Amino acid sequence: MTQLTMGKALGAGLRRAMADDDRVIVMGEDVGKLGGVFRITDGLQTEFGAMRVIDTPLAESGIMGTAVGLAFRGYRPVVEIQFDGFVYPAFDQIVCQVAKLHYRTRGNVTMPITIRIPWAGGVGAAEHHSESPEAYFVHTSGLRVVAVSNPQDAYVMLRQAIACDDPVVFFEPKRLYHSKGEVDLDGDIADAAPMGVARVVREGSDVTLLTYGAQVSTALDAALAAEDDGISIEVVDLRSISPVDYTTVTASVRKTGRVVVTHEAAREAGVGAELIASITEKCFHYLESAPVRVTGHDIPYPPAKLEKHHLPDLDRILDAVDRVLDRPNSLSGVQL
Amino acid sequence: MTQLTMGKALGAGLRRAMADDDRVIVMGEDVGKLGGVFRITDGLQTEFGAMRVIDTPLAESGIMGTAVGLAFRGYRPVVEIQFDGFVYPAFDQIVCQVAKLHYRTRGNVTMPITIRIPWAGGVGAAEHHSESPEAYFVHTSGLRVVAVSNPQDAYVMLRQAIACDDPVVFFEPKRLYHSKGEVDLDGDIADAAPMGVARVVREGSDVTLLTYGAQVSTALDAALAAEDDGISIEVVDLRSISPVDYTTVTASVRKTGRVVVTHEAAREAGVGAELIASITEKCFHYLESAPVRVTGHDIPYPPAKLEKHHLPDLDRILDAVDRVLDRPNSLSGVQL
Amino acid sequence: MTHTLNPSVETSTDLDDLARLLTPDGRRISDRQLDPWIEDLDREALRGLYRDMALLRRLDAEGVALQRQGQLGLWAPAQGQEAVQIGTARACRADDFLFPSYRELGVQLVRGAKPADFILAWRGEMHSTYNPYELNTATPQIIIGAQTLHAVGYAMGVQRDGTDQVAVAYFGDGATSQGDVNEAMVFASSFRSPVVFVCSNNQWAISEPVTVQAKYPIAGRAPGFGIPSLRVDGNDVLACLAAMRWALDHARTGKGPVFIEAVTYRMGPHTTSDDPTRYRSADEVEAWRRKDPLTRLEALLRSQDAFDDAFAADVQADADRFTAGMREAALTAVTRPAIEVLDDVYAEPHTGLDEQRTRFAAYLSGFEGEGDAS
Amino acid sequence: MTHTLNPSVETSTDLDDLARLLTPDGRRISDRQLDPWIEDLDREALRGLYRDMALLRRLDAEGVALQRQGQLGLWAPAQGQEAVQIGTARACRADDFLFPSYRELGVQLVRGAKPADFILAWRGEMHSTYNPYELNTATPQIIIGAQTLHAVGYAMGVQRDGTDQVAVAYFGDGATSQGDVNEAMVFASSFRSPVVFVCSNNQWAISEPVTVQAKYPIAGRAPGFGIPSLRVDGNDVLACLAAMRWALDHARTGKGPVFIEAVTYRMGPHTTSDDPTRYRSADEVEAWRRKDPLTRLEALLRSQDAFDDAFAADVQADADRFTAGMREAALTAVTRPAIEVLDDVYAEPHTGLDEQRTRFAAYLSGFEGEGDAS
Ligand SMILES: Cc1ncc(C[n+]2csc(CCOP(=O)(O)OP(=O)(O)O)c2C)c(N)n1
Ligand SMILES: Cc1ncc(C[n+]2csc(CCOP(=O)(O)OP(=O)(O)O)c2C)c(N)n1
Ligand SMILES: [Mg+2]
Ligand SMILES: [Mg+2]
Repeated sequence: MTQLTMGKALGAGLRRAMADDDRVIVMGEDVGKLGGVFRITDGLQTEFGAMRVIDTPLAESGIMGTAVGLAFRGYRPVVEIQFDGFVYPAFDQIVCQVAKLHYRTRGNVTMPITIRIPWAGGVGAAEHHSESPEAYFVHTSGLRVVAVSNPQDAYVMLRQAIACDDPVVFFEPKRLYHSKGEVDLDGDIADAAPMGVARVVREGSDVTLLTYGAQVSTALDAALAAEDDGISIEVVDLRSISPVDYTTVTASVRKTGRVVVTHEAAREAGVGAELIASITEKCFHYLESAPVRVTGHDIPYPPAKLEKHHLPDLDRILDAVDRVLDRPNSLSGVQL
Repeated sequence: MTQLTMGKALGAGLRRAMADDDRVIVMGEDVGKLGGVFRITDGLQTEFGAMRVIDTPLAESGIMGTAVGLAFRGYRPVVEIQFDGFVYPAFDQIVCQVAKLHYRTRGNVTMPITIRIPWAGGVGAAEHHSESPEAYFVHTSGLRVVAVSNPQDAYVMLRQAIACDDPVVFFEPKRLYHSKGEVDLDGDIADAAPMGVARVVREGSDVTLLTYGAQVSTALDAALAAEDDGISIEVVDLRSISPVDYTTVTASVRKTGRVVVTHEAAREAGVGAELIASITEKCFHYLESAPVRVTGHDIPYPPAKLEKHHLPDLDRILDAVDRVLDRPNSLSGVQL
Repeated sequence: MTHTLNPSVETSTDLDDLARLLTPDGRRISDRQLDPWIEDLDREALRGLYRDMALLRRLDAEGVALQRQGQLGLWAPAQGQEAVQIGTARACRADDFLFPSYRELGVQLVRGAKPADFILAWRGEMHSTYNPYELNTATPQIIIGAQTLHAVGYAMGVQRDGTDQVAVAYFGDGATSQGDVNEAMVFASSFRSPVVFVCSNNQWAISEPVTVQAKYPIAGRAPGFGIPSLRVDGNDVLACLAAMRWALDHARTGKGPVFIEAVTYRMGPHTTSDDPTRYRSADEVEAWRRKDPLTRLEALLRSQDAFDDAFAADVQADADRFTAGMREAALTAVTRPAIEVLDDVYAEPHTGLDEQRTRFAAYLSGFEGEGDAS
Repeated sequence: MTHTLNPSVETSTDLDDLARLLTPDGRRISDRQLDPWIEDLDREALRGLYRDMALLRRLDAEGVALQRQGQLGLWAPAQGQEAVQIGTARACRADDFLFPSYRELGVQLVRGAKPADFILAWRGEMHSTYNPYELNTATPQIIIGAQTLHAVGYAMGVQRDGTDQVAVAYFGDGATSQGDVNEAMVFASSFRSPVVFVCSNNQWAISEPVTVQAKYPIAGRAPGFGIPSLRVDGNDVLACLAAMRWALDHARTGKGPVFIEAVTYRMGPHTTSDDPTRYRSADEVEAWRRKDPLTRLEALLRSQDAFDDAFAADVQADADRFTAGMREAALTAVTRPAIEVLDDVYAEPHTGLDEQRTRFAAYLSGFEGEGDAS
């Protein structure tokens, strides 16, 4: 085991994937000499050359569209979108081409493209640099969507995503790039848990708290705080947000009977909505109270100084926990 | 009252809005001489001239981005996206500009842009011509999203959307363009129900069936069929899918205690997910069974000959009604 | 390019400033730069080009007819564009990879598409028919311009393989306005990728004349991106073939991308759903009919005594066989069972979709025997 | 443009092929076409240009300093680009509408932005500060290239109003690769809209040299779209002013859009988060320092005895006042209360957000007195 930041773990995952398979190509803005604005691809161009680590022109649709062409030719492009808010110019290529080509060609053409997206807020950034666009991709049939929450998953799941014959949108919480953890650099990805599997990161019996990405650590903090109040929270790191591992999720919900979902993205038609709708359907008779969402507000991402009021934090999660437990909470007595 | 097809009603609404306010500009591909591929803008260029009815170059981002500029200059652009599947190249301008500019400028700049989208399937079309992308816009804070289901609403809601100072994504079910209905051409839009209000199109007591767009008539058919079985279905035409009129929706659910939601779009993180999550939260103690979704599958839109297996139809809705009523249905006994 | 305050920008498309080898009345004229590229063309080769074009015209007419008869959902006619489609596609090597748009029926034909391939997609049975890797030709693209980037990416892959295939991006005049097409030129230029852009400027994008997209010859745009371009008579199959051979050679030998604007005309409606009388004059169409690609090649062949009744009958028989195959494919088409709408979404197992399959199968089983839902 | 097999496409940017009025060492040279546009410039006007550029340089340095001190989240330095920003913005009329990118601090300054305007957005207090309609200048755009379409749309609006304002689109060399920028040229050309494109080619897009975006001078791209273009020394404020006046006049008098490529250099890092030593040499930066826009104008002024200690002191005092205002704005900034994150999403009442406001207000009220959550 090696102690690595998530950023370094991602870089190591890329390096390993490139070494294992010479059809793996890294491409994006500034991924070469600079090593990406977050230095995730640092050193890769020196090691693998400019033919495999491509500084592209500044055009996201161009990046995605040429990645499709490379995939047509049998390559496995790993595309870096510089920031979450810059994925939209590539949306058409992602939705109409990347997601649909396998279906369109009845399986003749595969699109093993990994779309890496430095993701979400909490880093005091300028507008468009803190977005949580995952629901757009979750709603897009033909894509797989994962989000990592720790260096070990970052290292393994990135390699699994690259090895997957389907397109994978791979969300990397920017705010965790510098957080450290133990990474097993030698393991085989086939031996690790598949990227589609959720993980119970803390067991509990009163409430199931579902989340993914950087919110996992906030959720763990909340669970710890709740313990003092005698509340036992089970925290599930979804890891894959499309498809969701409902085997793990429903097992937890059937045990606790109470659900809180938290994510940074806006609430309306977000991932939380899907989770609650599916859970309600699958576990209706186990539910003892209405599942509650703790999410970003339905607003454009606010200026940096105000983002702390937008992002779900420990207090808001605990308030929601009180709600699902029918304890006094901020909405007690509020007529909606 | 005048008998009009929905297509003609939309045209009449546009004509009226242009006559009422000379800042209203119609723009898009083929909207001029041709009158649009669906003839919705037929005659408008002859009547209002090429300065107000603009045949644009073939570039959706360009159309949307120049509409933003026109709005900056005080115009009220009504943009036609030729087909649902061609809105994605404009996604960046919609998400990052149209939806965010009012927030970004703290209210100094308004974006009274109406984005008309001929929408959804059931017309035997080629790939990309039958998409239901509404959830993408519902998830995008800063936009309003409406869907019409009959000529009268088409006429009134289009004018309301154009008069609204916020951007409105306006979905027009292609399959209803030729369906007829009575339209009051003289009414004042201020006297009509606001576009944000849902309508109970059929009262019932056993099940609430929520839908919008072309599915409204399928839902009514289902309600009629269910009646023979002694089941009383209340059908709600949401009309506005963002924001949803939860006053109307929750009143119905509290009455019936059982909910089916139906839409053509894919299920995962779709509008139905949001509806069920919100309803569960707002009406948990009234629910007698798990709300059920009847939606398109989580697949790219299939080839025309197979679309009938993708689109929710009467049988699939009735099957879901059986489910929420805990009657025998297709999933009885299926372990999931 | 130097700095200037008064660049000489043309403001109209001069339709006669074209590279050409065959006049509208069928005379072979010389073009110093193009001539060398078709020196090898003998009588049989010329007859082969005619045969292809005639077959394309017939299959196109058959498609329109089948659509009218309710056998197809839609058809996008290629009539008038036979020369550019056949000429450029014939210039390609079998291992070059072509990315056509929905209208490039002739490209698919040359690449080996079978009668059924022209039927099953437009009929709505499947989104695509042939396996792209068997014809080295992508499924025709419907999203305007998107395929140009795929071609560039494919060409970037060829560069990485160190081989000498060329990727070809086909698109229309309207497509040149799309961001994607311009980004494709940027990427191709920056990476000097072996790709040929073939723009069939058929004067119309549905109801919009090319002047809505460009107030100047389209071929003039590529050099600004560092890409050599050529404006060719798109109704002259010899010029199209020669230009494409030059372009492919340029790309194949590491000199980078090339842009060809083939000036042609969409004789028919945009699609069978379109009514072009709403936006263009019969005179315009008539004027273009006099530039027909088939009649001019026929005239050349006749002048060489290479076109006689036997040849005409043979071509006709070929076409009859092909169109009979199309009709047959339409009439015998079997729509796939309902459950298959869920096939091929993912290449690997997917828990979400697998669950939906279980549910849908359970649902469908309720109809068994009814023969309706499958 | 005619058809050609061998277009003369330059494959490198010849940095010396530029319109110029002031040499790097401060000599005024003549350019037949540009000269007439600055005939009116007297001593005071020249000193005014210097004053603006010096102020811009100071405020830029202050921004960097404040960021280092933790007062700002980020800063995108304009150092080196003073001439193009000041020269082009000074050429505009107050009622022209400008669409800058994040780096055009000088444009905002000329348009009347106050010290606080440079602070509050980069500090993260608000996405934008001034009311765009008060300065006739849009909020600086962060999405690369998006604003070019806004400028064209605005110009289309001007055409509909029948008035004579011009819209100006500012963007960088990297932006030229974006689809949006190319679509903006298409629309502007097709509609002959009164818009001026100002591309500040500062040689870098973060770590990517301009050669990744273009293998040829950027100004060469516009003529292909039917748009006259001009390549100007972007470190020469006189040339920038003159070129922009010409361009504005062209657009204002109904002759359509114009494209200006100003060749300049980003002396600093991309932003305060960037480390340019990772990708470019100190020599390159040094070479550009010798082309500094301020020193060359100072040399010209000195040669005209128009630059003395008193003037220098006065400029300095101006800058001191301005930067003091910036510091003041940073130190006195009050973050808005939590509930305001929900303000201004919609222009009209919105039931969904109103409900969220009720909930959030209820939630926040639980912290009242704690002084933390608001
Ligand atoms: C992104 C996108 N926008 C709009 C359309 C609708 N559409 C289909 S064909 C067409 C015109 C295309 O014109 P052109 O590129 O000249 O090709 P042609 O049809 O003339 O062969 C349009 C607007 C589309 N298919 N894709
Ligand atoms: C759509 C989009 N993609 C990527 C970025 C990230 N980004 C910010 S600035 C920049 C480089 C811009 O270069 P250029 O256009 O030359 O302007 P400059 O920074 O040199 O002024 C990039 C890639 C962005 N802001 N928007
Ligand atoms: Mg065309
Ligand atoms: Mg730059």
